[in-house]
Amino acid sequence: MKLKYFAWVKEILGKDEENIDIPIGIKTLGDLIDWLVSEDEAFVEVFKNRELVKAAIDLELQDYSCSIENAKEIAFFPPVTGG
Amino acid sequence: MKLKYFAWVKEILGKDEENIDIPIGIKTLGDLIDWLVSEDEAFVEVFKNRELVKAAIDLELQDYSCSIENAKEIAFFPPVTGG
Amino acid sequence: MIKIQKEDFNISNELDSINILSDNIGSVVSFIGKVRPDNNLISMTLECYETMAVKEIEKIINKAKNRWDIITATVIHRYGKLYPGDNIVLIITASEHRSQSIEANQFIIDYLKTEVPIWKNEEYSEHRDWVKTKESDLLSKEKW
Amino acid sequence: MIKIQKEDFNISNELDSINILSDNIGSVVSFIGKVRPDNNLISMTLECYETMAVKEIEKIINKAKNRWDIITATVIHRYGKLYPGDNIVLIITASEHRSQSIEANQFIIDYLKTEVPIWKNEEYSEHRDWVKTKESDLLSKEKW
Repeated sequence: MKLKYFAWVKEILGKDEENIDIPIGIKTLGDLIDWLVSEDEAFVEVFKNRELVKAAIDLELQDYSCSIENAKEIAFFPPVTGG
Repeated sequence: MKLKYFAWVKEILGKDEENIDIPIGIKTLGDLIDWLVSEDEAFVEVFKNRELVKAAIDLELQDYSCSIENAKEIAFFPPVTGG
Repeated sequence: MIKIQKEDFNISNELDSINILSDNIGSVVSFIGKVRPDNNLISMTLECYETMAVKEIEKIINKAKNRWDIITATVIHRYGKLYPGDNIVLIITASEHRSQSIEANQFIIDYLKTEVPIWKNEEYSEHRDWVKTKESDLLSKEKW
Repeated sequence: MIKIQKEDFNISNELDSINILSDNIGSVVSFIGKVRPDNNLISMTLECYETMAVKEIEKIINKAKNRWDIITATVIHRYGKLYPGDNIVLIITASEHRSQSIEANQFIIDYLKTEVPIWKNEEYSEHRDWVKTKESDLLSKEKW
């Protein structure tokens, strides 16, 4: 599965994307975040206030309760500020 | 005094402007119109429904009760339809 | 900037002129009105009382400037014989924040349609006619 | 038509492309958002999740088309490093009657500001910062 990071999420992690293998038992975005946080200190910093991090599964914004089954690309980013 | 005519007012009169000498006693736009109508059949046609003819004195839209004293240029035209 | 002209306008040129006026412009709103071919319209001839039209447009722009925080406004209105697809009018408003230039632009077109001495004569295959004032245009003005 | 690009846009070219799409266009409304030099801003770098941004803009345009009678809409959003005075975004809407393109244009910019994955990073002499979502932008969207 490909993970993509944008704006300050990318800056904190020091990378803009990576391919990861997700362990069995990770069902939702929330599960994925819990696992990322447990694996890597940098994710603790990114997700210290989860309200401020949006997630998209295959280009669609989703709640943290959303299933990641069959997801190809998951992106994490702050609220948008374009326009 | 210069009179100017636009749109169908101009078409009915067959002219777009003329210089006229106004007789003594003509004080307001209404007086002027009454006099024009009495002088020329074409003005009867133009002013048969006075609601439909707007008048400007020196580039300012005015009511028919407005004085024409010191006026240099008076224009008659239909309601505007630009834009 | 106000122009009453026969020629077409070039919006890029007008925007360039506006951009050099101020460093603080954050929003530029443009409205272009064009001739539509409704009812097989052949052409539309616009007649204009030019000196008064310029004065009326100035008044409208000043009203808009009193009411909204706009940095500048441009109005270009064409006259003469135009054909379907041709540009009739261009209104550009610029401001720091977008709400100001958006509202001012609408205000100017709504007022222009009911206050500025310009008349349209429409030519069809069987007849030609002076356009009548639209009730909807009078109502659009009333909302301000 | 949707473009996410580094280069500047040319509004005249975009209007030309729109004008050939339909003979019935009577109103063309354009909005340009530009970088302002507030607080001595040096530059603004825009980052974009391009594939998702295009999809979100498509959704917004489709919503606008369902709601207003617009003939076409163009959205061009730039990314990369921009300086005060530079163009950021261009939105053009075209319709037969002006109210439709005016409202649709405002709808698109209001939604774009809160739904499309683009982020601004502002550079000042002493620091740089990611722009925070403005409450006013969230409210602007709520009105629709």
